[in-house]
Amino acid sequence: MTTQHRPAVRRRLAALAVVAGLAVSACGGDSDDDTATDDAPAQDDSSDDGADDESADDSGDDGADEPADAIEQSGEDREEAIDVTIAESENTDPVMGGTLRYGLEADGNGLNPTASSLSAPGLTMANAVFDTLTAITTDGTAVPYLAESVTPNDDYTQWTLTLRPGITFHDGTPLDAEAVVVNFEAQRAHPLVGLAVKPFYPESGAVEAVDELTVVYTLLEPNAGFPSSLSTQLGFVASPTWLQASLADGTLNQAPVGTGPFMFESRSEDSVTRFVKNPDWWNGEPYLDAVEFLPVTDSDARVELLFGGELDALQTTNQTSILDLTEDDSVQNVLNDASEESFAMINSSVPPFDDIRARQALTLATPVDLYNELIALGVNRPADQMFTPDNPFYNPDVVQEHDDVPGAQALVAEYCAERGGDENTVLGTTTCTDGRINIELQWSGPSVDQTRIADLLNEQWTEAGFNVTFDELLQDEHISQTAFGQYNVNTWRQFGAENPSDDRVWLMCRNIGGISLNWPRFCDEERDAILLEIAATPDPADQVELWQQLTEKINQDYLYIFFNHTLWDNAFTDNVHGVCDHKAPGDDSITLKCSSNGRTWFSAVWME
Amino acid sequence: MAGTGTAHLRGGDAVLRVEDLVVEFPIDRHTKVSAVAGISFDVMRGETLGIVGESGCGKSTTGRAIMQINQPTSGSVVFEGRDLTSLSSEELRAARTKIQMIFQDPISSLNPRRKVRDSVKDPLDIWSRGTEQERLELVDALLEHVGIDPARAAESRPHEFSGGQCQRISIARSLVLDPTMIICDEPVSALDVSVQAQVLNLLEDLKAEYGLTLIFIAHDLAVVKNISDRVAVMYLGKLCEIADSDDLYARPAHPYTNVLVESIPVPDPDVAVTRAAVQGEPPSPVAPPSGCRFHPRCPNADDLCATTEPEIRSIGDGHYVACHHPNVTPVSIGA
Amino acid sequence: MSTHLQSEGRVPEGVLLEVDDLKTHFRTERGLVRAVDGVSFSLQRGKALGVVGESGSGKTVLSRTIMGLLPSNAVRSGSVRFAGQEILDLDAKQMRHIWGREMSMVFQNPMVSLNPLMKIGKQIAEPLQIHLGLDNRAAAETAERLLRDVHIPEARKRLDQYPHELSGGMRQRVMIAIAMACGPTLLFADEPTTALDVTVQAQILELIGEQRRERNMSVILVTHDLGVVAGHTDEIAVMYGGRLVEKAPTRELFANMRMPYTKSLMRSIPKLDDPSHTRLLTIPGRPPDLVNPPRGCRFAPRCAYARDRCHQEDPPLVTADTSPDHVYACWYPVGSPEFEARDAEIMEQITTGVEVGGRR
Amino acid sequence: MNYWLQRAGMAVLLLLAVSMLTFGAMNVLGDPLFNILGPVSGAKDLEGTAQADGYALRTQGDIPSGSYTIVEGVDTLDHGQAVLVVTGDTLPRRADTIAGLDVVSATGTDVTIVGGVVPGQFVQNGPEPSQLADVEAAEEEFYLDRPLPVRYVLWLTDFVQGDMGPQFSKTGEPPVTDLIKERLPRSFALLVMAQILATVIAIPWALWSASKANKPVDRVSTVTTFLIIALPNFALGILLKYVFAIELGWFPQTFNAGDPFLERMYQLFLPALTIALPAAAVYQRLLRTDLITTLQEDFILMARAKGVSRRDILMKHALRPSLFSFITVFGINTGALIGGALVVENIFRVPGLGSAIVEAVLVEDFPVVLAIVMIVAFAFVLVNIVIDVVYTLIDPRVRA
Amino acid sequence: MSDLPESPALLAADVILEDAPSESMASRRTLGIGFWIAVGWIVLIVLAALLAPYLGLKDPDENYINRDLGRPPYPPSGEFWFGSDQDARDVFSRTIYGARVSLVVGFAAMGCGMLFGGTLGMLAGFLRGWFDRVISFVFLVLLSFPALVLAILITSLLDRNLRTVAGTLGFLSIAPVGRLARATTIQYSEREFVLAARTLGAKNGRLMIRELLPNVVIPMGALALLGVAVAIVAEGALAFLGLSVEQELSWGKLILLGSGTNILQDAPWVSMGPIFVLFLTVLALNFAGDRVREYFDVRENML
Repeated sequence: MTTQHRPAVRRRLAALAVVAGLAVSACGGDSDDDTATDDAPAQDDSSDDGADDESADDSGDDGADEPADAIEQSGEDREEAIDVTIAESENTDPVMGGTLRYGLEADGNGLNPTASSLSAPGLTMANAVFDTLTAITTDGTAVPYLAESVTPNDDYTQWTLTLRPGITFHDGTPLDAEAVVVNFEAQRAHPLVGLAVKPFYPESGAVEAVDELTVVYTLLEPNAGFPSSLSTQLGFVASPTWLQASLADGTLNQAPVGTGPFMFESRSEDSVTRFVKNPDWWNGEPYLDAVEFLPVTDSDARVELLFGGELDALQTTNQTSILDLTEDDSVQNVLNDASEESFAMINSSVPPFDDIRARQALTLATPVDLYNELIALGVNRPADQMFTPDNPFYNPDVVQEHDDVPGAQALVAEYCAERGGDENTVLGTTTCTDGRINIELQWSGPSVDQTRIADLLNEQWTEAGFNVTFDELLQDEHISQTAFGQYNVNTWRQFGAENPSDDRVWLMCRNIGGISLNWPRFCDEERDAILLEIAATPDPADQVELWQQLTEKINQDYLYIFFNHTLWDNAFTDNVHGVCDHKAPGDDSITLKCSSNGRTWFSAVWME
Repeated sequence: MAGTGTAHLRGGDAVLRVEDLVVEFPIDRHTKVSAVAGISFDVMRGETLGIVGESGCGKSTTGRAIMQINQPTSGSVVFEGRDLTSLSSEELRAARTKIQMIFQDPISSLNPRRKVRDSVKDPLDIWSRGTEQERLELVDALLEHVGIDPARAAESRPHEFSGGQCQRISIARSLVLDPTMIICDEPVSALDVSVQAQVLNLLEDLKAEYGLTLIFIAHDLAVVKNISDRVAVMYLGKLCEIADSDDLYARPAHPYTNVLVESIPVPDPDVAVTRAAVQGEPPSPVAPPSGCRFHPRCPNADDLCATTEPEIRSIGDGHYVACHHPNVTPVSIGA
Repeated sequence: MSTHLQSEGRVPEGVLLEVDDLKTHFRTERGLVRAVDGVSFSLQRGKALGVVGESGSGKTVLSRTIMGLLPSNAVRSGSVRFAGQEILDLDAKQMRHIWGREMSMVFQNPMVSLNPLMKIGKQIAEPLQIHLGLDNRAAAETAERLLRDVHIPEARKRLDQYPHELSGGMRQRVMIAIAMACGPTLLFADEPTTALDVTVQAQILELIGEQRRERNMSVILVTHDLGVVAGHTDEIAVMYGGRLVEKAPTRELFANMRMPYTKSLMRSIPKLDDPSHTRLLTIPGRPPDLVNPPRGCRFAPRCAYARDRCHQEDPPLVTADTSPDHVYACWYPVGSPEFEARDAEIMEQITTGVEVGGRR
Repeated sequence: MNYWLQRAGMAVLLLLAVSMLTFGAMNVLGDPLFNILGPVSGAKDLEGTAQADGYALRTQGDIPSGSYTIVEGVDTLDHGQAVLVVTGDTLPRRADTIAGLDVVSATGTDVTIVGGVVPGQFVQNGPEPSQLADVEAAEEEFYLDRPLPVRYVLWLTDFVQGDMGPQFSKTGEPPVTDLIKERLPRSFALLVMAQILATVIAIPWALWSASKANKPVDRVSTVTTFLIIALPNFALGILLKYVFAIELGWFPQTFNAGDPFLERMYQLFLPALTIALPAAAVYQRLLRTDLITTLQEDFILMARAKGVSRRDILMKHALRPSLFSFITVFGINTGALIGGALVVENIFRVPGLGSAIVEAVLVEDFPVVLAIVMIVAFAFVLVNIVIDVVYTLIDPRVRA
Repeated sequence: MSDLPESPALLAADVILEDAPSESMASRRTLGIGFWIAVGWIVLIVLAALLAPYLGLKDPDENYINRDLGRPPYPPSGEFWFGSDQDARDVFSRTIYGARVSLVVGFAAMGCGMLFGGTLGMLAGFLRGWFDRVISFVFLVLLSFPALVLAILITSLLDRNLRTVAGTLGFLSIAPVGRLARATTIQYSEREFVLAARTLGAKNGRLMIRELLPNVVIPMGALALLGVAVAIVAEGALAFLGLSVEQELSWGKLILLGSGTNILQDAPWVSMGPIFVLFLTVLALNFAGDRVREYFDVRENML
């Protein structure tokens, strides 16, 4: 119609589309590549980031929660150990100059932290151009980054954040309290991103600028771990000028303006995005002249390009690639499996899985060992819960049942006898036919590896008494169907926030709705209470007991059939240095984490 | 020349009477070719009318227009008292059984995928004549008659026969419905000379035997003369001359007929080869010359010929010509 | 080798072409097709030889064999001496110097014998450039002159036209112009008028005769039409089943036909002089299968005059008593008592119409 | 001239028909509103209650054939579970205009609807019908409130003005036009390269084969074409990738749009070859057959009789008249090659139109699908018109 | 007037006379051993697909992990004829089972195309006039979509089960089949034998069924064989894009599963097995179709 009001309409449409886009962010790197996604049941990594962050973490900044950090541990505790090369700086002096070419597993569909769904690739790119308000150190603590300080009130319901003075955005806009507020409100107003923000903040007065550099956050409930949430997507601060402009012109989402060590230069979707050095970066001049990001969806090809010298760095979760990369001496690998878990997820809101017997039957029927042998190639550590064994919150007593076909058959028979006539609204059939439960398995495709996983699961599920219908959907639709509860069981990947308390956004009753982030749509007030209590507990040591209760509950609810801990590999050629020399501003004794859910940082990187 | 006029039409027992037949084919939206531009003739019962002319003169189109294969643009085709152009398709279907047609390419006029005897029997099946047994007997008798072994015909397809044999089979097929008239469109021009004689003789014999009326269309004047009682000469869609065949060849009145006759190479070295009797080639029927269509090539032509189309008129003895300056003085009829 | 053949002296008067026991066989999966099976004759410079026969008689294969324009599955044997030079063993490369320059050919259908996508001028110029090495300009001028020679009006304009813009007769004239371009001494005209209307046919035959006389060229006119050869040749060779069955000077042949085949052929043609409804003589059956030709005389199975001997023994070519140049291959030729006796019966039958439709 | 006008008219007609068919199929078989607003599954999720204009809609039984009852008030709704029938905001008013819906009884606020599919169901989060604004915006943007023919005309008007609209999926960005601008050059380069390769391979091969017709080498080459043609392009692509990219490492395995032009062309070689080889085999067979037919024409014999050399006969006399079926098929084949490109882009991971349309089709992103289908159809029509022109250039007979 | 050859031998001579060597007569006159080998293969593969469950093959979905062989994929061996895939499933039995969908789709699609396309094409070619113009235009419209794009479009809008995939491909084959049927019909309906039958009083129905159909059916039959091959390939392409029948094996899907760079590098047999069988089947169909066409073409020419 009239072109005049078009932009507005588009914006709204865009907003709606992002609901589907939650998916995008949720599934992250999976995108269109078969091989890249091998291991990952629908990847969910990045949106966690986005979402986690927003879920306010009460558990206190100074709280010493120690989420498993990968680099050192991952090698040792793995059942089948992989050689791990630790990227560590030698004692040579950094050299200025050079362009780092970084192979991403996919391209993001936008680089606006308040609107785009940033998955591992998007977050990695964002790390170049934006800075977060806080950052996570190697021991898992959140420290101020763009912020000078973050301090709570007594009950952790209110946090006061002071910004570092004198910082400007690349477009010259000064970084002030108002900018932070604008960013927060943009996120909360966003139909997708807002989903993870809204439930934890009051409708008004959530964030207020007290003076030019001071912002006060007011939470609905105590969250002692709040600062860690400012280290991810929510913590990125974009130029308010640019945010304003991008509302009118959606294409600006592709040309981000932040405060980061590198400035946006050019971006061609699906080919290359280039950032150049910001010589006036507030935390010192970066070493590299430029960083280029190249999405190469085929993991093998990405590895080939790295070996061939076309790339200097890459990210992957593909087991074959990881095996290749770790075998090669000329490659430095930063490995981390503390982040996400791969699992099959069950929708408890639709029969038959509203009945725990059906869920348990499916869990019993699942060939977890075979999965880890064939699909994961033994590279990943098998998982029974969301924590790796080296995590202090790990509950050794939680052992997920699996590969018990007779047990499953018995439960199926029992269920069908009793509730076989209910309607499975996803399939539009009765829940049982001839004593077998009808279910639909959904995944994001087309993907060879996802298909293999489906075949593998189907084989034993069928044996155990399930009639499995396949539903392969494009990622966007897969996620939206999941968000709307239109699935029986799917393959998925999530959890693993730096502060596990941030993962509550996936678990709480309040996150169930038309669009649910609580994908299984399982509401348990008791569980919510535990989560709130964890958030209110500042000392991680005091949280252990609570976490163990929680993992136990999760295990007994049969909502997630855990396969393994996703292993991220960020690989660098041996002429790249300083990847893990990322220090807290103003205090070189504090080293920041250099790998989290596949993302790495660039300000300390230099090349020979 | 240009055969407008109907002076040459005879009354009496005409089996077929064609009047002012015009057949036009559209080339594109604006132009059309008049392949046949208003010709008239009649054929008496038991008579053989030969139609000769060079390629593109409209002789085949005339034959097809009589059969209503090519819909005439105007004019009438009165066969046994009924105007075929005005019949409904069902009436036409029935009427056509009385006229049959034989085509130039003997092999392509038989269905390559059907046994030859079945093709011959087909008309009987269509019209459900007699019992199956009677049909077969009739077909076999006819095949025998045209010199084809019925047993072989029963199990062979057209490609297993020679051209001459196929032409006989076609003839047999055209006879099964006991037609009054057969239109032969260049029936021998695809055949070798030795075979040509076989077919010509066969046609003569069958004509006598079945009391057929024939229209024989060909470009070979000698062949036409041999078989015809009366011959019509066509040029560019018009009728030039029509006369009894012996008379026509003995006294060609139209300059074009004369040219045709003189152009025929005679298999006798003692006959002096004259200079080519005419230069040039027939013009395109899309843009025919004005007046008499032959005038640009005619040795007798004058200004009149270029502007006025000649009427057909008699030069005596049933000999008619459409020419302002015929080689033989016309007799004046009536006045 | 060919170079000396085209040397300045050109071809001397006298015998231009000598063909001796020429055989052309085609290897096919049905077996060997003996398309030309032992043909011998000679041709004087400036003379016109008519080769007459029905389809499959080998007349076309004969002319192409002499010319050397055969497909790869053809096997030739015997001898073809052109201007005293054996040319049968020349390969295509060597023959190229002869083609167009010493011998050329006019084909049956002018509609398809000119390259539809090439301008007339270029097609005429091509042999001039190949053989005489003329440059474009000279070739164009010569081409124009050639077109005038074959009586094509507006010759210059025609050079820039494409074949489809010309009528059939014009095209055949162009073909003749191309064939004449390098002044060959031998012209093969393979059914040059079959595809043309009768009025145009006369013009073309006249043109070929005119060119022959002007250039003192030999012509081999291949046709099925006895009428065509009667007026335009010096000699006639009649072929049947791959063999030469009768050959004589034109006048002699028509006056004293010896071969019953020639005679029958003559009698089966309707003639203008005969009155309407004249009963035609028919030749029953069909031409012989060249893979398995009949024993004895190849015409015997169809010959109304054949006797036992004809089915057993192959008649040799013998010279007629009427003329030393008249040869024929028949045991019981026209004029022999055996022939005459049978002929009387046949004529009787024809006039009474007993024989209907020539059974097989 | 007249002819070209007619030709152009025909082309326009064809494009209209193609667009109508595609547009119609997508609007009738698919559900645009559903696809714009993305999130919702098919009819099955309508089970439950819905609220609109103060009415609530309760579904009964299987949706497509089931009945719905509009019940009064929103109080029957579960919190956060509301199901909004998008067109339902006007359902009571417009029920009779909704295709396939039959209002059986409407007493007071209680309306029972039997049969039909309710288009554009939308599950909404939270009790406030805030999405209604978006629905209306979408209806306006995509003219969904208009009848189908009007919608088509409006869409077409925008389209011919170069406005292909926003994408349905993702964030609506970039606009389809931008997406096309980004993807088209790659696919175009791929196809052009493939056709050039195919031609460059096919013509000399056919000439060589025809000149050796039925000799052993020709037979071998005929068998080769057979083998190539029998290998589907996805299989051929995999084979080529395996041999040349993986085993021999001569070519990269994937396309990288960031590289310089020449590099990209080099990366496109294998995909182009995958498309080109079967095409070349088809062209070769056609051309060889036509050449052999042409070589049997009298005018070739005539040329030989003139003394033209074998080589010149092939090149100057035989080739040009033999090109017609090749050229025709070259044009027709463009369509098939675009289909092939779709698969091949997938194997070699070239982000072109092929992958774009596969993705778009999967999420039913109609503006993108429509745009690509139209581009493809346009290309097809254009190529065939160009081929007509080439005809007239080659064949003077057509010019007349 | 041209001389008409009257005996096969003469014809041979005439054919030979034409300058360029023609196709070997031997290979054209008979269908040849190659044809029967091709037909044999097609029969074999059809039987194997039909009888797959009774052939004692390995379960195509079972993971036959064999610790002695190390980590799958296992190379071809006595145990795994075509090797195994990454999940230790037997590629050979998967290929045989995959034939079922591929063949059903191939034959069903072509059958559908022949039935509708053939009928429409024949009607259009026979009736001409406006009907022909409309049908021809519809064919043209359908043909100006790249077939695969259209297939994707339709399959995406419908459920992807065996019926819709076969139906879609069948729908797509209507236009090409119809065009050929129309062209052949026109070619034959201008032959004199059709005219002759018409003048003998045959009605349209009879003309179409008795005179035209037998002539049109033969080239169509040859086309049908080629068409089955095309449909099988098209299904493969759809499967390769993940758009064919869900949850069932087909050759395209098997090839897709073995086509990742990694698996291609480590275990080419996973894709090569199905590629090989698909290739042979398509080759056999193409070859048989081509032979049939050539065989009848020659007989046609002999008329």
